[in-house]
Amino acid sequence: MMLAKLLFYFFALLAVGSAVLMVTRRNIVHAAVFLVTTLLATAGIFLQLEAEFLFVVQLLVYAGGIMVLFVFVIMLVNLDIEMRAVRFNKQWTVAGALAFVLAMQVLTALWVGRKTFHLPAAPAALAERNTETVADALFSHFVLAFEVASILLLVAMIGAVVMGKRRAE
Amino acid sequence: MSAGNEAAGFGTARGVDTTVLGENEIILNMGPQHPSTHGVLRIKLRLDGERVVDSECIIGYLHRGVEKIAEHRSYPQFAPYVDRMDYVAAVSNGLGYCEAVEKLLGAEAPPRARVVRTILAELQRIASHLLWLGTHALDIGALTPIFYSMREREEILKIFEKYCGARLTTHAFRIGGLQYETYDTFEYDVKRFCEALAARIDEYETLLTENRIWVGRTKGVGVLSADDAIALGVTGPVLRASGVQWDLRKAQPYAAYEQYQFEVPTRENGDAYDRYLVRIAEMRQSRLIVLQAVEQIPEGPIMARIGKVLKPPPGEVYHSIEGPKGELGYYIVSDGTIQPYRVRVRPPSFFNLQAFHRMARGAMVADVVAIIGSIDIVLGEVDR
Amino acid sequence: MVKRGGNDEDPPEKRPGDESVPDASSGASNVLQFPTSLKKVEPEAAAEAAKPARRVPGSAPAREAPPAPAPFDNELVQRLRARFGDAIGEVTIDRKQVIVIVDASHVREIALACRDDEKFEMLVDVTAVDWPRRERRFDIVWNLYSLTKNERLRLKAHVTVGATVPSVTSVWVGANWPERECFDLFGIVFEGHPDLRRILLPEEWQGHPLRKDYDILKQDTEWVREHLGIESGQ
Amino acid sequence: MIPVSHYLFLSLALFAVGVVGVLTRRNVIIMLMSIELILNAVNINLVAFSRLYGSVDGQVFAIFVIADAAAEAAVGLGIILAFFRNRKTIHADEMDLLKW
Amino acid sequence: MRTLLIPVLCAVVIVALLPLIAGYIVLVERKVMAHMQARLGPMRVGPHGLLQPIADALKLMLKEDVIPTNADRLIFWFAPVASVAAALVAYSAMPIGPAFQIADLNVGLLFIVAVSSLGIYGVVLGGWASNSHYSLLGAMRSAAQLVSYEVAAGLALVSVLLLAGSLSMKEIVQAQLDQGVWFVFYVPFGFFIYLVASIAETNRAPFDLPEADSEIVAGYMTEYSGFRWALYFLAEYANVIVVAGVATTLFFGGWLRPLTRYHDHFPGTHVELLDVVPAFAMIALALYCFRLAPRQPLRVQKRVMAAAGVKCVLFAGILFAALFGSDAVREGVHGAFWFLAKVGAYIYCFMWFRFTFPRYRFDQLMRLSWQFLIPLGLVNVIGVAVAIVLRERWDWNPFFSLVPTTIVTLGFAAWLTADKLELSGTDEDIAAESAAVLPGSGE
Repeated sequence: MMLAKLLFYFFALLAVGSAVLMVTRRNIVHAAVFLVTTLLATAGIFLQLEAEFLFVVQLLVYAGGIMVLFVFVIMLVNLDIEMRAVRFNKQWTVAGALAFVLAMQVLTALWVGRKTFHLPAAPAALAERNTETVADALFSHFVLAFEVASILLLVAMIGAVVMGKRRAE
Repeated sequence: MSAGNEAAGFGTARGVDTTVLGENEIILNMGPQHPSTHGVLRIKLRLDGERVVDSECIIGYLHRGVEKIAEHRSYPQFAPYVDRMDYVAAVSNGLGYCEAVEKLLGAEAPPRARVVRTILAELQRIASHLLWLGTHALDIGALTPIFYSMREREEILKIFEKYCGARLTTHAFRIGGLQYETYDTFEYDVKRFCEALAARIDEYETLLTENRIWVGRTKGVGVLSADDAIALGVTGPVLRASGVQWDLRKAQPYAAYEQYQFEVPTRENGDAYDRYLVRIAEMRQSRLIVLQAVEQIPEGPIMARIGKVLKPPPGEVYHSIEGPKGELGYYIVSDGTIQPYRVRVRPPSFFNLQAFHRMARGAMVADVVAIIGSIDIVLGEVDR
Repeated sequence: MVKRGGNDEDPPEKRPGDESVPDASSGASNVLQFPTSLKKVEPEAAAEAAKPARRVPGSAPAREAPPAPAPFDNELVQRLRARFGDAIGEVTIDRKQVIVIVDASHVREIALACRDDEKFEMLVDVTAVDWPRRERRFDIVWNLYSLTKNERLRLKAHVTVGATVPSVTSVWVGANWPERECFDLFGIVFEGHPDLRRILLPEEWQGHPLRKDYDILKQDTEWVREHLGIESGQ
Repeated sequence: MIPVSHYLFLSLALFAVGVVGVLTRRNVIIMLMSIELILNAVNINLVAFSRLYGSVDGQVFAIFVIADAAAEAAVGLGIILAFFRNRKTIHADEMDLLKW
Repeated sequence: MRTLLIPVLCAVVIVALLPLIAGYIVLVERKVMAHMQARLGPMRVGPHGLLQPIADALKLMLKEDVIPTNADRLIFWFAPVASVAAALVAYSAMPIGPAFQIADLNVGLLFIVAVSSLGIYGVVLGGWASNSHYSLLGAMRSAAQLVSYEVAAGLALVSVLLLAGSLSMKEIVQAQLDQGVWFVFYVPFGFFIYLVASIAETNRAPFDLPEADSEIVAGYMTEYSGFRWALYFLAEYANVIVVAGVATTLFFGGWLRPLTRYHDHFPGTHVELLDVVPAFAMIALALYCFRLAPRQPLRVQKRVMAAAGVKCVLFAGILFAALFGSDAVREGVHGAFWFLAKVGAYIYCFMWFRFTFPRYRFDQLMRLSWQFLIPLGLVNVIGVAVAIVLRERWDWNPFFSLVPTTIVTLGFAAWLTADKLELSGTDEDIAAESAAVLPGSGE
């Protein structure tokens, strides 16, 4: 189990570290690369949690799809201006303070309850046939939500096409 | 002809405006070192994504001042220089120059010389078209045809080599005729080559003519209407692909062309695909001409009596031939001395390349390559 | 006119606008269907018969009088004279090629008339010749070709240094590059040209190489030093 | 065995970083990416709890969240592109018109 | 820790051998290309150029490492590494025979697809970091192309997943063994779509637009040289092997030999006739090498050629000996042989296409994917699903149920090609597009 722990802390550090870098980088492409790293590290954590299917979905959809879209758009917009502009907006102190307070609150809550949750050994069915279990849940219990999600995606796609389309004067 | 009225709407090639760029627009410099600009052409493209909004050809990287050099050489001395202009069709260049000077002198090459000139010039046309075919296909991404066409071109170059000792810049002709008699197996070599060629051209056509991708890449690409072509001074296969049936070999025959039966292939659409078909058909016609010519090469001398020192009487002459790329003209002014007073070369590629701007409007980057390939330019000739 | 060997028998060059021989192609209205050799050779059947006799194998045709420019007149010339008067100067024929001297300032109108009325649809070439000893130093040469009539015509104008010549780019778009080349190599300024810049030489180059007083000693060594980083050999 | 709280700490850290990014950066694309980060932090929670309770529902929800993130990214980037075309900027504080 | 030993060993072997294998695939490609083009190809380094890949690798490593002045150094460095890493990680779920597999993931196929889709970062970021317009154009082309063709490839894979009922690579092969037929015969259209999409995804001709040398010089690789360039090259060939491996596993029965169900034992043994074929093929290859060896001009070359022959004999010996080992050994060794042979055949097809076809234009490429392959893929998936329902519900013979759906798909494809897939676009299209782009062209 040593290995599992090691993996978790490695991925956790990687995720947080690159998340911080992502928020602070001036260059958007660097930021995007660090976000991809965060996402990959998260995928690793999913794998470590034995959510294999989600791991692959994270890789395929998040890292392989959404972030490619981001990178693509970043290349379309002009970066030169951005490199010279001010990185943070004016309310960064306020925002920082707010975030800090929020974090402290949750941290306290977590600290208080740190002993309550312990991960049990995974149920055999979940670990062995993760894909099938997820699929069963998705297509039986959550089938309505699933369909709604598909319609959401369709609408988003149409919206994106309309937005991205060149205005024909 | 309404070219004049259209001329205004042409958007005559100005320099590409690089200062004000629209959304998503970039300026792309293609060349002067680029795999498919056939030498040292530089094209400044203003792109909207992959689409060409504006283009400008920047030439002159190979300018050697050939016309200036001519003014300091005697007439025969200048002859080798013309080979260096369209260096893939040196024989045609030499033919045009020799005939122009002969015209200036009022002399004429004997019939045997003229027939041999015709044979070599037509072989050179085939060689030039073969080279064009290979490189054009390579530009469009077909890797294989160039090796086949080079194989056939090699045969032609071997014939040149046997005839005059040089393969590329041949200097095969002399003013007034030929320096060399044909070698012993000349007829046999030429005939054997021509007989093999028909099947070989079929082979290229199997690879390309009906290939879906090839048709997709060339059909409707770089369209040039007949009116535009004429107004732009475009000549040769590019003009004929636009539907103008005009070939100097028929219109104003020179060398021995009036003796031979051949057709002038034309197409109507004026796109890259039609230019391809026209050149392929031209190779077949050239093969027929060579076969007719080599069948009966007249006996007789190969040099006219023009004297050792050439001093054309003062005056001027314009003589043009149908080079592989179009009308190749020489405008020579004599002041009665042994050196030409002025030699102006009318290079076909120069004028054909001018039409690029017209063809490239609204094309995509990949089409630019197909269009350059289909014009068939040689920068040595454009820049001189 | 000088009679010579058969190769120069091609009819078009020797009779621009010559109506005495009915040209089969002159009636053709469709430019695109250019009459090919069969039609053209037809009026020449008689001349064709005489050809072999003149082409004696084994000997070059005896040189007659050396070719030289001679005055020339025909209907085309008369029409042009009638329309443009003094703007049309001397008309000569040299080696069966007609040369019309025109006034440089009227060249655009003449070109337009040549293109539209006389059917010289194609501008083959624009070039210049430098005669430094003459007062009007440059000859500007326009080589025209008629697809309809299969004839060539050469317009020529004498201009002084510094004089501007109207550009014919509005008549033939194809005049763009050759005019730029003339500007580049001779320094002739074409008025009304959309984009008169150097074309073959670098933008910053000094001097115009095809002028007779320009030679290798006068080349722009400054430019060579600056851009190529080498000392010119001269 | 790693306590679940560790996953929650991790999730919290990512969430906080994401919030800071959204609130402080001027660049709209980075703001959008920070939102992705926040959603990602939520996913970690969901999966960790799914593991804790031995139920797959959390993972299913994570999948929905990912689908949602995809939709959001598509529309968001579409808006950014359209905005960039019109205003030549991707800074949030310069988005001061509701209509253009 | 023992459980980790074999996977780690396999991983090390793959990482160590892959550059060599990629190098030799390049050599084979050059040789095949040369012979298709009436020439010889590499002949100088070693007999028939056998040592050429090693010379090339040495040369690339010793070349100067050039980084453009205004390049983004971090990303310029990172991009090729990302490319190779993505390609190599994909091998971890690839079963090379029943015995050699690093990890039999329950979502193996999805994993391979997901990881190889990450390789796009290497291309896009490399193109962006080079700070060159050619590179950027190549990167954009690549991103758009990969995203488009991933959809088509995914649809092709779905048709197989429906038949196999699993995402595990091993189980997919097992399904083909159980059903007694390679899936390529069940879903020929799925295979066709995957073939086209896989060529496009690996950026090979006729879809090599991201690196189209005649248009954008070398695309995203324009500014790369030396070792970094070699990494891109390695990634490209590693990806080719990955897609070939996926196609083999999904459509050609993976490590199964042809006619798996046909048993014809030699009298008295459990050795089957077809199992002897690999060994004999190797011996034939060895004999060919030995025949060529004395004809080599130099003594060194003679020896290298003879060594190649000896190596083939060695392989033959292993293959033959494996016949008499335990079942696991026999299946492991022979499975690996068949798997690699099928992968090789698939890669050969790639080469063949490359030398035959011209290159697509970008809009044509997109049109092919979105207007032809994806609709076809959808119809194909529906067809397969219907066939499976027929089979499961009404107990139809699988072939009878799949033949009509294939015919329907064929009809749909014909309809698509007839009027939808106009590669060059109609005149109105072009006019409209030009009018949208060109200022003042519509006066």
